[in-house]
Amino acid sequence: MSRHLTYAQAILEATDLCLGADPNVYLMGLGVPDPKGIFGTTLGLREKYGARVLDMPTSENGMTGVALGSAVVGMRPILTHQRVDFALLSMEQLANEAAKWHYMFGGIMKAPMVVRSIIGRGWGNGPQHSQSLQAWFAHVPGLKVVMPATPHDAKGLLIASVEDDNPVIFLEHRWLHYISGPVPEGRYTEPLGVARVLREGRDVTIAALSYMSLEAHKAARMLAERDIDAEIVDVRSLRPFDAGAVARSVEKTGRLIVADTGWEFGGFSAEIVAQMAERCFGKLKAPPRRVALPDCPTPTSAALSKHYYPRAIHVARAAAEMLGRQDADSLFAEETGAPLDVPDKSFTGPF
Amino acid sequence: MSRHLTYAQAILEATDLCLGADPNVYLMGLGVPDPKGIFGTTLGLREKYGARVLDMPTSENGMTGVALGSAVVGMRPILTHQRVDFALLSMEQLANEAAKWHYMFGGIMKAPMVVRSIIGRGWGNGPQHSQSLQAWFAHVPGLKVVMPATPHDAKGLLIASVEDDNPVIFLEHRWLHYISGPVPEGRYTEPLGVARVLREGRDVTIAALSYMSLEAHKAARMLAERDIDAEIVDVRSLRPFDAGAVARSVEKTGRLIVADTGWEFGGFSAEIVAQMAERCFGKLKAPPRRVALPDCPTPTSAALSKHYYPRAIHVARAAAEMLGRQDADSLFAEETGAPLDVPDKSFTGPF
Amino acid sequence: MDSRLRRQLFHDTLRIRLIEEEIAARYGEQEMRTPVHLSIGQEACAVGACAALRTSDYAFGSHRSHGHYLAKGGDLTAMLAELYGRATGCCRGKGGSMHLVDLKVGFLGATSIVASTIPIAAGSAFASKLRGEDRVTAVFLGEAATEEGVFHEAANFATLHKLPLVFFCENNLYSVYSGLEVRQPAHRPTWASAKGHGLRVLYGDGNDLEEAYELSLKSVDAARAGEGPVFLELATYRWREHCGHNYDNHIGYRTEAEYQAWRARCPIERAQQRLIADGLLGAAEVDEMRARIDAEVKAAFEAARNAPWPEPEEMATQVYAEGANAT
Amino acid sequence: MDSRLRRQLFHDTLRIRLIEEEIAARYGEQEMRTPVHLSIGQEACAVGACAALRTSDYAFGSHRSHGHYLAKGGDLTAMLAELYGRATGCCRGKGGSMHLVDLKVGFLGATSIVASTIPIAAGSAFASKLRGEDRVTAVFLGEAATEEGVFHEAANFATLHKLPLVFFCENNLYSVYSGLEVRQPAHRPTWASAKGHGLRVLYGDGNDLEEAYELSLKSVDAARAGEGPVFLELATYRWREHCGHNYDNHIGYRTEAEYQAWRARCPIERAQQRLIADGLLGAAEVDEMRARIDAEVKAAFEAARNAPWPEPEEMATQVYAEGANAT
Ligand SMILES: Cc1ncc(C[n+]2csc(CCOP(=O)(O)OP(=O)(O)O)c2C)c(N)n1
Ligand SMILES: Cc1ncc(C[n+]2csc(CCOP(=O)(O)OP(=O)(O)O)c2C)c(N)n1
Ligand SMILES: [Mg+2]
Ligand SMILES: [Mg+2]
Repeated sequence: MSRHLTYAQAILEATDLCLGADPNVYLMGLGVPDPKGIFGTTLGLREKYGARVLDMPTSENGMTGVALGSAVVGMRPILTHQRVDFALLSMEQLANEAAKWHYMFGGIMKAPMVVRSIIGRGWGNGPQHSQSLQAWFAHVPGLKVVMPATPHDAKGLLIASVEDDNPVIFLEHRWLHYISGPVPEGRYTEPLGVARVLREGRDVTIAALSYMSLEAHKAARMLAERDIDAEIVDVRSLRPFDAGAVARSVEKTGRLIVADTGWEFGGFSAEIVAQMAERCFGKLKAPPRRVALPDCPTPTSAALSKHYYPRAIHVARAAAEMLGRQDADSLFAEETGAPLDVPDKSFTGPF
Repeated sequence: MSRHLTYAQAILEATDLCLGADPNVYLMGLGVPDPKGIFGTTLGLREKYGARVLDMPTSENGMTGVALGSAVVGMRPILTHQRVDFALLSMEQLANEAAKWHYMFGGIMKAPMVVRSIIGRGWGNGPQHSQSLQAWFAHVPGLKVVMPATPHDAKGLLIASVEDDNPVIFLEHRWLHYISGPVPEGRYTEPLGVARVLREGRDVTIAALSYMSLEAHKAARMLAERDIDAEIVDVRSLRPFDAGAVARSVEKTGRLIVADTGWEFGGFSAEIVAQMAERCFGKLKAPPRRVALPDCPTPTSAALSKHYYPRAIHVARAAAEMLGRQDADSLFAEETGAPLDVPDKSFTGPF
Repeated sequence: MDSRLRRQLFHDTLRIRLIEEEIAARYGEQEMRTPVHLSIGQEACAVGACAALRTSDYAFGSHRSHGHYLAKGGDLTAMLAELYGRATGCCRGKGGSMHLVDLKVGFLGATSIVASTIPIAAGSAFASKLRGEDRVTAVFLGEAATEEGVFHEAANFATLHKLPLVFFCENNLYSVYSGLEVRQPAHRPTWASAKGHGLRVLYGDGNDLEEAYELSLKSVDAARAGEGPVFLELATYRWREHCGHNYDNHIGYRTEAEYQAWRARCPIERAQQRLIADGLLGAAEVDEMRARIDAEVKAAFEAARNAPWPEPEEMATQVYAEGANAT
Repeated sequence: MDSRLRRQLFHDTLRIRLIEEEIAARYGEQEMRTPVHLSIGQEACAVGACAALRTSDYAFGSHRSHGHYLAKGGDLTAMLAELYGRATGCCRGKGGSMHLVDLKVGFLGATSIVASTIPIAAGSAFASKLRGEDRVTAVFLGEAATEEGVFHEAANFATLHKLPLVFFCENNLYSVYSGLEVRQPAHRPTWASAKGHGLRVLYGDGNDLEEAYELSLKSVDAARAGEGPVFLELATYRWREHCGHNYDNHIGYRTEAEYQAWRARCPIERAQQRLIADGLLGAAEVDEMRARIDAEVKAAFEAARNAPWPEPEEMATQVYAEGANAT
């Protein structure tokens, strides 16, 4: 029987293995060695690795430069942000410098660094603590961008990211930290740039990012009860993007829904839809659809945010509509009861 | 006969009118009052308006906050960046603060400010001085984003931007500053959020952004010689995006090419293609195509950058291919002679 | 110092304490679904600062700004309704605990990104300067905010233009669970990095209400007189956890002894003892004050909790301002 | 000071001058299609700094770094080929004038965004510290770079960790056409904002070659000895336009008189006069030096201009590193 870990534990284990394997790896971020250890993902590492595991001043841009400069001379830093919103301070270093360091010096230097950023939702995190900005990073050549959805991939992709010779943006959805799943022991990697078919199906392709893969799974179960057979492609890597994997699925099903954690407008979902419209033109049986955030900032009040975030039911409805089910709206009754701003009942805020 | 101004003069005139009309308007940016006056767009204004026209420290993030704070208490700042690449330092203030200020305080405050940023190309500006990052801004609800292509629109859209009660990102392509065109005297505005059909045609829609509208025009002339009748929609405003105008054209022509100054991957061209794939699904006769930047940073050497930037010929070829012309490649011979890293012969660098 | 003022300052400090204690008491009910950063232990800084400001002066806050908002005169019920996510909240439920605003008293906003309001406050001070208004802008920050580059950019600009701006820096030794020693050089006080920009610098005991007030007054007066921006650093201490309502001395980032030492320097107890010693306050009067505040707080909580939720449509409204000037 | 060293410093400074004069002479041909920022007038700062550094020490530059690159020992032909956009350029034509690199001599890169290499240099110094290497990192910056927040973030971090880092700040009074008076507070020297962070600060005359060297040596030695980072500010002046090869005193942002006053303090003429006065150099020897440098420069230009262009395919290569470690 395979061993189960939470997503947070998988990240911790991957980091531990990387620190243990290579003295050039180090881990830095606000609160990294503190008692909460970045939602548990860095606990105990300071004790084990000393100076290579460190806290830092509240200086996101500067510290990104520090990570880059150390990478240029051979270190392999992992930098953490507790919210991707804070990383906006460091876009100059990330997009102008790190992303281009290899290219603009004619390939003679490299910038192997990982920037872990947490994206999130719920509990009134509001407009400045819950953005999901993968579209920005994915737009920049020179960066790699991954968004693992399972504990298995979190570990395999983090190790691959640390071992990669390029700057990698590693985005963790806050609600995934709690999820448990099988995680092999020891070192293994998942390749950057390869999507994963999470569920095979005939009728509709759901290309999902990060946490939306879980909602897509729930949606697929709802759809299965209504004889709709959904295929789920967990995109995993936005840059490089495995367009081939999504296209193979779309060519089979003829239908595409993209489920993203970020804003729909100008989001990564647009790139997926555009590429499939270009590549699978003759094979599409219905207009593609996106299930993503509406065009407004995150409202804080739970009374508003419960209408903000798309869930399984929205994915399922979109699929049913696409397949011409007349009563898609009523097919999937609104869930009731449980609050929608927490991943499960054990979550009691405040973060 | 109508009066002609350059794009740079049109911006200067619009700014002058805004400063003259409203004592709350002020203009600030590196080099604004210097002898070059931001490529001529701010010349003479310091002398005319004194303290409301000012230089600033090299502190892009802080000064964006200053602009915002002054806007919150009723000023209407215009902030300039000589390259949009420098604005990356200010993404926190722009995307977290300015974009959300109205929303996150429940609509009781507003942030009327204009951020002019120059995007560019040519003369070895290279990886960090020639990016075209409209996709980032367009992704953020709360911002407005415009990219005028003509002197007429530069003036009308700048006045509208200054008078708008929201943060507006105003992107000027460096090569447009030289272009002349008819510009009415006095105050007039062009509405934010409305595209403009620059040329009517039956066979293919070219939705173009900023400077690419000019290249699209050249392409349309080349195509006309080969009996292909292109319609050009100058998108002008990315946020709000006038999807209706593009869709009306695509429904007529059945074919879509998007010509963008930015990277293709994850770019605004993807949003246009995605929306048209969703809205005009049954009307599209061929897979949509994008003519935009390849997936790499800007190389500096003219020997490389001449292959980097798409031009009229690439738009024309894409259209001919889309219309099934067998020999699209040879239909449009490569232009020869003139260097491709300057807008015209009068340009002698170094900026 | 005027004895009526001394009593007023004491009252205002006590009031903030009691309000935040009530938030703490109720936070476990999970009805305020927004991350709260309580200022319990630090209230004297807010009260001293705001007593030195006029209502017409502007103020900007940070993630930990209940106290600043209240001290500036912000509406209590509107704040609590905001914490409860209601339509009557000061941000109509869109902002939450870290986004407080009350235009009537010049509290122009708090935000949740460390240091982000600092340049914004410099912008409002710059507007006042351009307009020739007799108005000071105050910005509240924690000591960690001085580690952000944008603080320095704002400090340089404010000094350059001699802006009427006061930086009220509450140094509570911690940023979340991180002590100063991992963030700022040893033996270099936080204020020194402000002084480097040519700012006028003052510092003192933020747990001494009257000292906090006197230093604040000096700072605000200097800024108002056109002498340029002032950086006032006040030493203080947060009693409860960084975010949330619990005590957390047991988790290991600070010692119980350190907490107890600061606890013994409670700004409210110290002020009360002094007022009593000076014969300006009696125990019965304090009880009466407390009772009046308790009643106000109870009523405000009641009103906030009974207020209506925002309508679902409101989620997508107010993304853009659509005023006379909107296009 | 050792007389061989004094002659060497003079030679190196003269060499940079002659190289940049030749760039200026040829820039109008429009074959170097990349914005150039000449350091003519400021060369002594670069030479003084790099003479104090070892080849194994690291250095990072800015937009104006021809001189820094050359002083650190960077390959001349590779730099010129880069300006000409050739495949043999130090960045294979991808970078241009503002992106110089020569790993063999520890010049790890210059970039075109003001202040951006400062935290990167702090990162390389941090790596040296983590690894226990005996290595100093130098970063070259203009005075305007201290207005960027990231300079302060790096300064704080470097002081906190006592990094072996030297900030070489060339204060040439201008940022493009903007004088100091619109960017930094009057009566507050640029170095003061560094001192605020607890950095050790030194300053002096950047047009005095020997002084520049002595101060650089003091700075580098202190950083190497583990005393922490040092900020060295050198007063100097750019002779030609900010970007490009022309003189531009007539356009109005500075006076001809100011220029002439600085011109009279030419670092090369001053050094030469002193060496001659001290009997360490003769006029004939200077001529000989010039002739040798001229020949070298001519040959390097020849080689650069005859070098092949990069192949079109190279546009899209090297976006990602594909080494042993690449996925
Ligand atoms: C730019 C940014 N980085 C990190 C955070 C996470 N964060 C929230 S509050 C806080 C502590 C700030 O400490 P300080 O400024 O001293 O204020 P205090 O909480 O002590 O009142 C941090 C790091 C943030 N909100 N914004
Ligand atoms: C972040 C950023 N803002 C603005 C610019 C435009 N710019 C290029 S060089 C320069 C002047 C910088 O002045 P200083 O640092 O004093 O160096 P100097 O040119 O005087 O050597 C400026 C503002 C830039 N490259 N990067
Ligand atoms: Mg603190
Ligand atoms: Mg300078």
